[in-house]
Amino acid sequence: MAFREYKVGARMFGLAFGSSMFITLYMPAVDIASVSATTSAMERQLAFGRVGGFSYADPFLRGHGKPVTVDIVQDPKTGAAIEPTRAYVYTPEIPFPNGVRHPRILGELPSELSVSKGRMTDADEVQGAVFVVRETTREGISVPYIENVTATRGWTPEATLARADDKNRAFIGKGKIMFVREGCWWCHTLLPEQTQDWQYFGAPPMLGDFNGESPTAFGSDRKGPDLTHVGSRNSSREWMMLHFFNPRLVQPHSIMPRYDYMWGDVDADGRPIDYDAWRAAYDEYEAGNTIYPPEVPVPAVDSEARALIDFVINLK
Amino acid sequence: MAWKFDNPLGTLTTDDQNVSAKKLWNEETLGGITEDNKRLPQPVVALMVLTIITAFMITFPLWGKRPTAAIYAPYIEMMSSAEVQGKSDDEAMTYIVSQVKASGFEWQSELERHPLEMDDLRLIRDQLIKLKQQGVDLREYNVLGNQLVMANFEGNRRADGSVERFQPWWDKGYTIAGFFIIFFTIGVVIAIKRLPENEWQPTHGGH
Amino acid sequence: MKSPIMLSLIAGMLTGMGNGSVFGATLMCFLGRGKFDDWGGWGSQAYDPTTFTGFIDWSMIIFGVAFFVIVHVAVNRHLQLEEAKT
Amino acid sequence: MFKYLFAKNEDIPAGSAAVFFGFSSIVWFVVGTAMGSFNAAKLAFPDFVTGSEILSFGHMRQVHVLAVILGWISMAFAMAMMYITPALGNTKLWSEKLGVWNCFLWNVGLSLGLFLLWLGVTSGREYSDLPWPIDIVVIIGLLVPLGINVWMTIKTRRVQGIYTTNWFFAAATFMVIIVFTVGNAPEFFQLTGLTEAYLTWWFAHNVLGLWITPVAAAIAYYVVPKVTGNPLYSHRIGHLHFWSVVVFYSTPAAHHLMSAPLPEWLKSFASVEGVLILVPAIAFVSNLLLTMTGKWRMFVENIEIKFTITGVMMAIPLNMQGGFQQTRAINWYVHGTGWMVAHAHLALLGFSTFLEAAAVYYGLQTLLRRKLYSLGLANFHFWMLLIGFTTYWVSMTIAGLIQGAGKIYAVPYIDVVIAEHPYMIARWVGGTMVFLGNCVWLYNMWMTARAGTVIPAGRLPHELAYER
Repeated sequence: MAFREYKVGARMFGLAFGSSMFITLYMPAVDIASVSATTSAMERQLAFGRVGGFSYADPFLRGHGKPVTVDIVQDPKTGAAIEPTRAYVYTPEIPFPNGVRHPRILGELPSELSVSKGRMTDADEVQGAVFVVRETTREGISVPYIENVTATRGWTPEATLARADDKNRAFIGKGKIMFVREGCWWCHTLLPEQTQDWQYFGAPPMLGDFNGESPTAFGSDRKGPDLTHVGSRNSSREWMMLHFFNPRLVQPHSIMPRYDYMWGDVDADGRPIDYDAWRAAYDEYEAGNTIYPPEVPVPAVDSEARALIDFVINLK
Repeated sequence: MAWKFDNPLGTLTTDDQNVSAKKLWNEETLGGITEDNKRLPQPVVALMVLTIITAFMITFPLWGKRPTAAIYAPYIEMMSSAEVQGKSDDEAMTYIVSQVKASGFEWQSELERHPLEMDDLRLIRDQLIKLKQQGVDLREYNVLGNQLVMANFEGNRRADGSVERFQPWWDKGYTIAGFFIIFFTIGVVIAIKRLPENEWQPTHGGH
Repeated sequence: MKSPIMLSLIAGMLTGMGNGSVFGATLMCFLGRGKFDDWGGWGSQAYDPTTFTGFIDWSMIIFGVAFFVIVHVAVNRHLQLEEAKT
Repeated sequence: MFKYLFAKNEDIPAGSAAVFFGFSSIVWFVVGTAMGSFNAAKLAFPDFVTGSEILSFGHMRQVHVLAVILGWISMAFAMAMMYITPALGNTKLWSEKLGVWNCFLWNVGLSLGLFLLWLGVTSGREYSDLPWPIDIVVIIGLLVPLGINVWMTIKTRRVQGIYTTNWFFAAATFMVIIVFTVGNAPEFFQLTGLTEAYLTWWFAHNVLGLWITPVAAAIAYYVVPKVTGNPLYSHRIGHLHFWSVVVFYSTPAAHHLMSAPLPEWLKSFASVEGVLILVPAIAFVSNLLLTMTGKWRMFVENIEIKFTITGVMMAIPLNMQGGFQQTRAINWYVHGTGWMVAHAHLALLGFSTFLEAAAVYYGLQTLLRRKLYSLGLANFHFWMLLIGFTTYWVSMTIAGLIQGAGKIYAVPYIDVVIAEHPYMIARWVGGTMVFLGNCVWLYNMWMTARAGTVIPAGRLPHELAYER
């Protein structure tokens, strides 16, 4: 029974709810917005592309509209030898990541450097562009920034892609989509807990490591190990391939699902994959009737499995 | 509202407001649902106070905080002392731990929560000595496996504009929480004191 | 009248075990950890009160039994009082 | 139902919307728990069903979560609001037609959203997984019409006072709209980084704290006095409960991200406020248990009270866990383990489900004016739910403790997986019991609508429960 209180009550309710929203939304937002992006944040968002979940470019989360990450040792324009460089290739019409669209996200100094020194805002989505992450020193502190190498050095997306063979291409952005769509993060967090956890899973993320990334997919409950630095612990593509096809091939006690359906119809050599035959052969192996498990097909370049492996290997 | 400063809570409501409230309370049964005008039971008030005290007590020493380099400084100092030389690692470690404990170290409880072995100490030894020579505040550094890194912490600013990377005993979060609880308590006391006094009980229209 | 034994057994155990889990976890976090072998993961180790996990399981069980007794006694007394009234 | 969509408002019998919502919620409960049981089986036996993308754990997990939250729990809430709000205002539902449309849109929108989610069309954000066009459908088609109906019914009430339950209903429907809109802002406006991570958990925390918990409590505030005939113990404790929910439950969102690099002051604040959720819990539990004075017999004999009081008792461990597991020390130990899964189920499958089940049992009997078809089956449902849930909760808590110990002792992860295996099987057994119990419930309620004994005018269903 509220008696006459309900009018006063409605105002009090507005005040109470409003002040709690002010403290929990407005105040942290101001703090978080003032944090500068780290090198890691720039590498992540350039590799992942714009959105990691549902978007116009990719409504069914097939991994369309994502950049390709390449490792090159030759200048794409001149062909001269250069330091090993990781470049993020955005062919025409691939949506740019949020930090490039809205430089403010990168924080004060990195965005200023990215625009003035890196000519980041000269990039054009219609034409495509190639980005790299650079570091420079300002007042004794190392500051990362994004360089639009298409503008500064004339590396076109096609020429840059051509300098990297299949081994040096990584479909990390598409792989992140697979990670989200297949719900890997329901069981594998991307956020090590404190102290003892770090000794096992590696360093925790720092402020500014996520600027521009969405979704962050930290996960909330673990049924398998944390994957924040999994690429540093295990960089074997072969192992990943077996593990994704059937985790029990490399870890008999694993409870991870099989992701064999991500191989698609054909393997890397274009041969059709006969899943029924494979599973029948595996059942024989599991029953102890054969000594060796059937061979796992190598995933095709444009398969979802390849992208997922690229993503996981590059979590460092 | 005839609010009197010398009797603030008793005069939040006027007599005629109370009369109409009682009338309403007695006559409306709200489809068979009614409610009594009982006071807040003392155990409930006590539990509420206990909860507020506990809330600060349990979070105040920041259990589970990442270990800072500062807590291991005495260990590192003792590593090179004469008493430790010639002992096996386990013996040396036991000796160091007991010595530091006996000295009444400020962050003893932190040390107990983040135990180390001699090998761990060796890994961070040189880094810690180097940081000490630089004259930085060791509380601003976390021990991260085999590395000492600047704490991942946005703290208060010093006079020169640089950021303090450790938590002050008063923290912005605690301060806000303190104010928040005070406002809440005042608000609820006002809301409750505006009701008819609790000696009066409704008859619920005979229900 | 039906006896409330099953209801107080399951609901009481559940309620108590929830509180016991919090108590056990708090105490173990406060006391800190022992050696690697004491983690108490596999098999009956998980219920050995000298291990890290086992201690909390025991505190859950003890709280559960305590709550069961409290609920059972309280409900029975209420029922007796109500019986006497009618 | 369809014939009422285009009928005149006056021609729709009072209570239709609530009945439709009631049956929909039971169906969604069966669906949601079926998926839960299936998922649990996959965690216990990883090769249970393989080779199909659509049936893989990662595709089904979030469908289970949202089917239960938006299907079962929220529709049971809508059902409760649509019969309790008018009853407490001595009036009819403001618009029965809006209610029927709301129920129709709810089922269609949720089916569409979950279907897309099942295919993998997700936003990748826990609890707000639905892609943003579906989020808009949820806001405009589900939550706003429900809110309008509740607010207008309260506004057009024919009594002067507003009972505690209706404060909660009016405030929670308002808050859930705000929470849903703000919480999904990262998708609407492409907010990124820590802001996105924080808003994800701001949403996930507040949808529980400002929607599920207060509405479930509000239902209990109606069911217990109504069925026992005792007046609610204290109006003042009601005040304490309501205001502490609004103030304390809306603030500690950051405690879900204690190990993330959020501003430290926010974590301290969240940690203090997180313990303070014990204040509304103490108020709620004490108010309802004191209301039971003199009617404890009904705890043993009456099905609605049995459900409600068990749910109220579960609020004790729920809030003890909730209050303390987010402080830094304990969070460090239990975060990201099965403990959290157990805790989430204690909130949704324990505490809140038991309260809603009582409201649905009571509401359907009242609205249909029919006695429960079989009290035996209802008791069977209760025990299946309670024993199944207890099995689930105990096994997952112990599994979580093992995981936590494994975490801080840096045990190789596979050893943790092996150690957890028996508990995973127990979890599946418990979840399956809940599912089977729900199938029985659906049958029982369907038969109640078809063949239950008609309740004479002026009597309440629980009064007749033991009359033959």
